[in-house]
Amino acid sequence: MAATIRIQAEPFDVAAETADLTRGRADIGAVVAFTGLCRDEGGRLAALELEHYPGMAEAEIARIVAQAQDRWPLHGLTIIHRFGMIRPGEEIVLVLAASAHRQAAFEAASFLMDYLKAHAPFWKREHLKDGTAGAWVEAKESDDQAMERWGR
Amino acid sequence: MAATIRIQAEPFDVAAETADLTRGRADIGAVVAFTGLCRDEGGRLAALELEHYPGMAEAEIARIVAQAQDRWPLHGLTIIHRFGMIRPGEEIVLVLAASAHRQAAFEAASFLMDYLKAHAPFWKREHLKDGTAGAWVEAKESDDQAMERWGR
Amino acid sequence: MKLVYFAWVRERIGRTDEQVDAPAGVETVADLVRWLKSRGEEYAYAFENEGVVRAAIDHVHVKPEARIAGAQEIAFFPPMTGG
Amino acid sequence: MKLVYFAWVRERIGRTDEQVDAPAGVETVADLVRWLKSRGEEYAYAFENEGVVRAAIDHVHVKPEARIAGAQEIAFFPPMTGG
Repeated sequence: MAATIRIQAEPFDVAAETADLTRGRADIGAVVAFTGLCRDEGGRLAALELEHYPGMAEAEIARIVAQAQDRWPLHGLTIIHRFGMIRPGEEIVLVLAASAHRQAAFEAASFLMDYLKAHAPFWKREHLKDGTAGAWVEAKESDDQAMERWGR
Repeated sequence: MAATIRIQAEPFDVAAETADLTRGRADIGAVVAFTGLCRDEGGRLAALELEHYPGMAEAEIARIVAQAQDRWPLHGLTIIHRFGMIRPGEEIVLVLAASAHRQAAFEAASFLMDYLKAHAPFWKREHLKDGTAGAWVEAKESDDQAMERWGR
Repeated sequence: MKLVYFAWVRERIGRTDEQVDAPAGVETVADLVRWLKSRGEEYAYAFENEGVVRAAIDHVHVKPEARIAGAQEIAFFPPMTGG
Repeated sequence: MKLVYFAWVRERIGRTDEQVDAPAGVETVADLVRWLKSRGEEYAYAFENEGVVRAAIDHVHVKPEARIAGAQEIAFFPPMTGG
């Protein structure tokens, strides 16, 4: 199965990534695309700054991708995670899952996002509209719980 | 909440539809895009022909959308369903769900697809590579079960 | 009232729609199906398996026991296979 | 071995990485944290709340009881908030 993993500062193009994943194939019946976007938190935020652990980020996402491939009959996966300064309305993360049927694509994309949130070595810091660097975003217990529902 | 529902013969542009849904907003943290594609069923199929019940298709999808709005805190929904002759690799259906958080967007998109499959008045007929019109696609019991897991 | 047919129900009956006046005593969708089956082989064929064909009254899914009084358009079709 | 720090762990310690030779008896990640806390206020601050800071050995998440023998790079960081 084709799997693309990229950690980059640049924006990504969902349509181009989807075309790359499905090009020349007639066995894909379902593509689920999850895009995570930067919110302005009610106008408070100027940007989110994303720090990551180079090397481990790629390795950890590859391990998560391998788990998804074990669990669902997938025809392709693409994961792109950005780092650096990201403004409200901009994309942070993309997960694309392609399968013959919708359930595998939905479940794999949802699983990958839950694992990325709780396991991939990225950290967000808020930059506020008043020009100050705000706090590091705290991990949510709900994100650990979301991951635990996948068991094992 | 903005909801777009279209029944059309023409292909759709996922990127343009996503841009329409998110433009000028900074409160959307998650967009889930489901694209359903025509498979060639191991090379057997030349096309799927989709028949629909004009008037009822729009009305039924509007009722399903209203249910999704009741259940999840959504910032926007787009549903486009094509009819007519659709070749392998082409898109059949698009569901876009936008929310502040990923779980609502994933669940709403999955719910909408399950309901579309089991409730929206569309019927597929196979056209085979040998030039003959094949059988009407039979409804799958698994699709009814998929819908029933949403309760009420 | 107007009856409309889709997919293989349409093909078996051999028409897309028709105007009918159901006789007295035809009060529910199930009554209407029973009456249609008495009208000819094509209808008997379309409705041969009890409970397979679905119905909608004025664009809303209904059960066989739904009453048809006041209906403008009643549709018959196989289980849906869209999406 | 090389130690690397991220996010507020990095900020509290005041450096991104360093080369250390842990004394004899420092065998697990928990031992290493205990030894680091003894080295100065900045480390004591970074690791002040038991069990909050996560660790990875050579790019793999590990628990406090993981043994550090043979490790090339040990990372300390807050709970992840990507995605």
